[in-house]
Amino acid sequence: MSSVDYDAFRTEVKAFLANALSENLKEKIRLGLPMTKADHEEWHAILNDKGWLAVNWPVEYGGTGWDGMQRQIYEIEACLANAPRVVPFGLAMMGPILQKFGNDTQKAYFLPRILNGEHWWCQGYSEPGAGSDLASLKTKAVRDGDHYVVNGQKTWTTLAQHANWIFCLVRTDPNAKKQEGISFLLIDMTTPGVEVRPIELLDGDCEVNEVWFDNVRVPVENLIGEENEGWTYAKYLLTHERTNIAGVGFSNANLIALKAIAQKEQLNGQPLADNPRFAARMAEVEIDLMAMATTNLRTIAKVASGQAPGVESSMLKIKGTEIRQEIDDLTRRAVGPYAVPKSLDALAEGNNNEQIGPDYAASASVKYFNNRKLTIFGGSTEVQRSIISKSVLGL
Amino acid sequence: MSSVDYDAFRTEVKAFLANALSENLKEKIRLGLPMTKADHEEWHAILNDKGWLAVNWPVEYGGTGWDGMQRQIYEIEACLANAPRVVPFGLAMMGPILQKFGNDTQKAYFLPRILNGEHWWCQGYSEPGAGSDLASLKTKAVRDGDHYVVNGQKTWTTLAQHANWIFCLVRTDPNAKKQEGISFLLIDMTTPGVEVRPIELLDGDCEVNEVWFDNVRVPVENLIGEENEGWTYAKYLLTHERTNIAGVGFSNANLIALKAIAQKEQLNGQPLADNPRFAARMAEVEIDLMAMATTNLRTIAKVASGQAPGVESSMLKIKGTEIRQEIDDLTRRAVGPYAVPKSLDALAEGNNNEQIGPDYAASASVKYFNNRKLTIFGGSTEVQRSIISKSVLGL
Amino acid sequence: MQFGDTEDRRMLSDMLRRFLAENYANDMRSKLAETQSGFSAEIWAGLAELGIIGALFSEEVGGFGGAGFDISTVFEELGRAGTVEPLLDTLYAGGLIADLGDEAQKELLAPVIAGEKQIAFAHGEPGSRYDLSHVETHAAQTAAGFTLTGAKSVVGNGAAADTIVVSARTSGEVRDANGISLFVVPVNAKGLSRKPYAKLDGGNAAEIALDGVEVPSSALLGPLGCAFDAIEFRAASAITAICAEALGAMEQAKDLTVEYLKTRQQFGRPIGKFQALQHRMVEILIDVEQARSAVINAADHLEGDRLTRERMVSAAKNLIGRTGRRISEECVQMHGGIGMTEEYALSHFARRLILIDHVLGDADHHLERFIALGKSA
Amino acid sequence: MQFGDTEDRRMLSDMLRRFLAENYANDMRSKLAETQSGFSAEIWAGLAELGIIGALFSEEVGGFGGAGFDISTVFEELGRAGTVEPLLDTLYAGGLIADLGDEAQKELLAPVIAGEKQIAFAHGEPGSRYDLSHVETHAAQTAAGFTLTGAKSVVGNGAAADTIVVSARTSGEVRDANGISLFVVPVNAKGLSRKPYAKLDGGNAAEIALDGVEVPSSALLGPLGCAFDAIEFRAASAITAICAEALGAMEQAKDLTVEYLKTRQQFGRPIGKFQALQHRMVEILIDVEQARSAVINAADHLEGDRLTRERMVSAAKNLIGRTGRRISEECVQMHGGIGMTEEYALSHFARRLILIDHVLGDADHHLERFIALGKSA
Repeated sequence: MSSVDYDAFRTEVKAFLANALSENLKEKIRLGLPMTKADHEEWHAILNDKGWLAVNWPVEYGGTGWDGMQRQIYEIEACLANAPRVVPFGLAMMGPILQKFGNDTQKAYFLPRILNGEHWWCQGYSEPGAGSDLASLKTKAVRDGDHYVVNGQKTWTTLAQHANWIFCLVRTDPNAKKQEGISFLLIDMTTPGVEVRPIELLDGDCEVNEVWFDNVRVPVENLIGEENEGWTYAKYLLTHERTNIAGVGFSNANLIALKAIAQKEQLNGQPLADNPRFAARMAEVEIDLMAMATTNLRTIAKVASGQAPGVESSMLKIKGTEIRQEIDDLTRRAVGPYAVPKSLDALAEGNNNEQIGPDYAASASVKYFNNRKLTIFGGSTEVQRSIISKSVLGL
Repeated sequence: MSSVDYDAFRTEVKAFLANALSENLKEKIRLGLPMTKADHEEWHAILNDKGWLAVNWPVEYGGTGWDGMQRQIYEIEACLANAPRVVPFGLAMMGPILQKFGNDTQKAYFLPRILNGEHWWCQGYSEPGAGSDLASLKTKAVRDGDHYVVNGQKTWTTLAQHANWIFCLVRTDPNAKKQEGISFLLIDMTTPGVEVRPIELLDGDCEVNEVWFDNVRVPVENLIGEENEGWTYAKYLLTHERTNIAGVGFSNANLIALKAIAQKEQLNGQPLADNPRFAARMAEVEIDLMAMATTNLRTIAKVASGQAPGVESSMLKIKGTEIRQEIDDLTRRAVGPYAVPKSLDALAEGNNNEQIGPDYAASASVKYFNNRKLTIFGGSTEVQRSIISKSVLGL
Repeated sequence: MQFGDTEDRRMLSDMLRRFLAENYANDMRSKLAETQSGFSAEIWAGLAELGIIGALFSEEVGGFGGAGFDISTVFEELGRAGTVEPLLDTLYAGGLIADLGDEAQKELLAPVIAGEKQIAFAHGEPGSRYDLSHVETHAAQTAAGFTLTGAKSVVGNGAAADTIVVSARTSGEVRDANGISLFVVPVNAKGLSRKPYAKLDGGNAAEIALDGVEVPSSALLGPLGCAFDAIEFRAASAITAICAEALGAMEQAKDLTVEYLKTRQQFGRPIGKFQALQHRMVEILIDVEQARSAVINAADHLEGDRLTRERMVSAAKNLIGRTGRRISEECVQMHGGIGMTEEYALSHFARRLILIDHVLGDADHHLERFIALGKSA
Repeated sequence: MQFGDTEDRRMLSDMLRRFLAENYANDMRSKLAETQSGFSAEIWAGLAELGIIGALFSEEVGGFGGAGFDISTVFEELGRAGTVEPLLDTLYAGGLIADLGDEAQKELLAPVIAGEKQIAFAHGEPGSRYDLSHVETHAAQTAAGFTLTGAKSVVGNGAAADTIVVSARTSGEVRDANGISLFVVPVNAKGLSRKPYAKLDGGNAAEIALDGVEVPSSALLGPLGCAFDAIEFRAASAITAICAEALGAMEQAKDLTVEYLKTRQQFGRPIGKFQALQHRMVEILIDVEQARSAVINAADHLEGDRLTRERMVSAAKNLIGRTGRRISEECVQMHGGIGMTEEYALSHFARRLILIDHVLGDADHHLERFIALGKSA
């Protein structure tokens, strides 16, 4: 790992980002405006051209082959530059699973299409009755000749409205207990019987969806690995080092943005940033973030030395989302009365309302509300605590 | 309740306290010095002469007959005047239980002796293996003629070193489950076989003890109520309105003392009280206390109107001890480096060491450490939470 | 030790609770959010008819209440039902007219109490944050009256109001308490323009530009340059009201969450059987009881001396801000994803509890104010 | 990304851990508390023999270490074992002599490193709280040297020290950074009197009165009036050390608590099976890992540029102060009564974690310092 010149790498990343990002994308991210499908696709294509789309894939599959430190540097710089996040479902989730558990045909077919954008993936794990508890997974797949017939419902499916493929956990053995009898199936969402229904969240945003399956016929070739072994593959992502679970890049960029807002907001004729209590809160979260960035690097170093992480992921998820939410909370508080207007609509494309209050205030509340999900989705804080309690503490 | 002139009552209380308290007692309480047995006895005798020792006993038994508001007023004024607390085991615990469940002989014999100080009571509930969990109570009492023979061990017995009587929960039916098969027994601690051993706590203080019973013969007349029904009587104190469970008087007086310390301590040439963050912490706890004082009065009003409290006691215990600990914590923090010396010893009677640092600093750490017990003893915060969860929330 | 709990108020509360339970459905709010006013005209008429608007005003101006506990009683129920109707703005603006108005101005209140007219108080400005004395908007005296120039921001009910009480400076520096005057201005006054919008938690507001708005001398509400005390007092009423509303919202959020914990199954049993969630739920319960006491303290002292009143009011707003956030976040977290969905009622209460902290001063503002008031005690 | 974890340091750490595990029993601490020095002469000699004191100093002055990670490695183990020996004071006072001393003064360090002599740094004063530049003690220049007058408070190891480094002002105002000088003073100097006492968490300290103490010119340590930078740097070393010690204490407190949760039975099962306690235990684990990273950050930058070093050091002391309190209180609470008893080891760690916040600046002090340093960045 020590052979890489990280300073030179950082310079290269900065230069690329300064060049590659359009004003439109940067401005949307800065203001917290919703990204369209075209926005995402534009950015993915730029990264793919540069060869930087798949930061955690090995070079042989078209990835960057970066080490952990490089990934952290890239992540921090990309967030600071207001680059859009890379949609993780194909790149950070489906890709690694295919690389680890897919057969050669699957790898050859799917991996390039993740990179070139032909396939947009979404994740079908959660169900209305089974959030953290996969034992009660109900969506079932019944073998019928060389197809599975899938019936059931997934929920909390992020960005399913843009996706044309979904990777699903489905029950193939109805008699098996707990996490057994579950298979990992790839489903073309253009197949008849697949329906996507949006869920409106408390921030007014529609990022998540329900996905319904009504007698959807899926070729058996789309099974990953062995039938009834799906949980093993899904679990791999939980213990395998996940890109960016700590969210150091987001927190770092958001904290810098918060500090700028606190300089602009006035309190009794002084910048809010000089209010001792507000300054103290910003400083405490900065101190927590400085420590967590090092915890993140320690974990990366551990993985690089060949040890499996595991529980570190859970700890970084808990602390990382806590820090992100704290920064979002302070940002909401910083904008004062301008947290109240539903003002993001006014700024959005194709809407010619004028802006209400300072532009940085527009997304403050919405982002705060939206990011309450950080401690719920992707394995809630409570679930992570139980994992750690069991595996590290032995309780 | 509305017939009482509370302002006049407050004036009377203030006048009495100003007169009755010796300089020695006031100074000891102010400095947080340990109270001797003689100190306690002195104060109890003064109160008993005035007829104000048993604040929550009815007049017929020699109590004040005060209503809840009067008790809160008295409590606040007594704490402000640096009066010692009344040792609760006889007056607040044994007394009410005797009045409710004792037979006439027991009442006639024991109640006057609580008031005149002949009997000093302590409480024998906890055991090494049974803190919050009385089902595993092991101290046993076996009937032998007109005596019970008691064997076992109690622990966390506060001020047992001064006591000559102990009220105990003992197992009389070894086959009964859970909280059944337990009896409520009064034991003369001068009986052969009773031994008291001090437990040193992390503040260096020796307030709590182990009490050992080795074939201790207790006359059957000393049984309260029915055999095997002891838990019913003990439980009564938990649901019955307890004096001072919210600790409004302590918190109020301690907060005022804290504010005075924060005025004296200097930070960068300014009083610590003017440091915005320290001032904010003091203000937040004051606000919490103002609300809790009203919650306390609401509970008192509810009881006065004939409703049983119950869960309110648990809520007041949780919040009240949290507030007291927060004030203790701020006081410790306020004194800065002078929290470190073991300086209370230097101030204690018969010790001619000079004082180290300002006198208000001497007890700050010790009090902080000692009062960690507030959320542990008398039904820990965790136990109270479980009680509330079950009884109010139905979870 | 009545804590304002009289027979009359119990009846008022029962009546209002019943009315809202019968007429206020959760899906109504999202429909209302699409309208210009953001609230329901039918509900408004119903509230007027029940005397709820009147309960906020004294008999002297045609109401039948107006005391601190009347206000807290009404708003607790509004909060419990999650209403988005502009009663807060009506209380705030209407209270100023009631306190300072001459006979002619007070007549404006009759149609307000009857539910026929809408009013608002335009006081906050782009740079004022939560400071009540920060007024840059300027009123220049003319032969015929005054000319108002300035900008007002996040004016609650500003989009729906027919009449707006506007604060403007007639003397002094930007953050002086002295020199602030009030004016009663019809929304169609020349030079007054509005940018209306919806609030994230329902109802409407507006940015208001005053570009040389000419008003007659009769528009002046109360004595020239001396409006601050009245504004402070009515802010205290409004804060008491919004704290009581928050209390109601907390109770509702708590009840929804307890219910959810009892019914939602995971790992083969209701999640309410998990001790970690039980203990957190108890903390919420304790927070709610603390909030209730804080509201009682504020309501109880609303008619008392200024210093005690303001300390109690700032104490309440601080405590409600802190506990409101905790309850909002914890209830959503304990629900999981469902707690974030628009169609489930909790999301409204969670949002409302957070945004209440952004109205009439947040927890930080009122803590600093409480400290400052303590020094002048 | 080595995080200071070299083969040599791993050996040092293993050796020290083994030595303390074999020689440091919990009941020893309460016996030591009765002695004048409050610590064990045997352990001290053992530490010297193992080279632990030497590990805190560079080779130049006769040690074999002295880098940030050497210090953190040693102190983490001291913290884990709950030692009360005065290594912190030795590092602080000895470091100043190493950095500023002339050849003659540096010779004082050999018997210190060999464990034969005790030193202390008398810097804090009754009014200084945590401010390093607050020095009222005055040094008047005389023909033969200097006359020191003033009072020093809570001088760690002040009761046991043979030699004391004393800070005194030779120019400037009370809280000026400029004008502070250091002097090496033997404890038997005329006019120096000590009030020795035990510390609540073990070891000794003293109040020191300087009543016209005459010292020769050769007592001056470093250049006249310019000691502040060296004090700040050595305070940074000492803070890194005490943070690492806190980390070790946290680990021990955590391990004791996990063990207790596994063995203590209540309601028919180990209390570690109760989810509410499990989840709180996990928060402790996360706090410990955050503390570990903060210590690494401080140690890693101890030899770096001043601004980054001081920011990292203040960040660490703040984070350690916050998490130390939480861990101390939570571990005691989860133990219940037993956690408060003197005979059970946890009580020592709980007390130490709290009182560490009162040494070399508490969490508040360092947070404000971190903010101020950020402005000058």
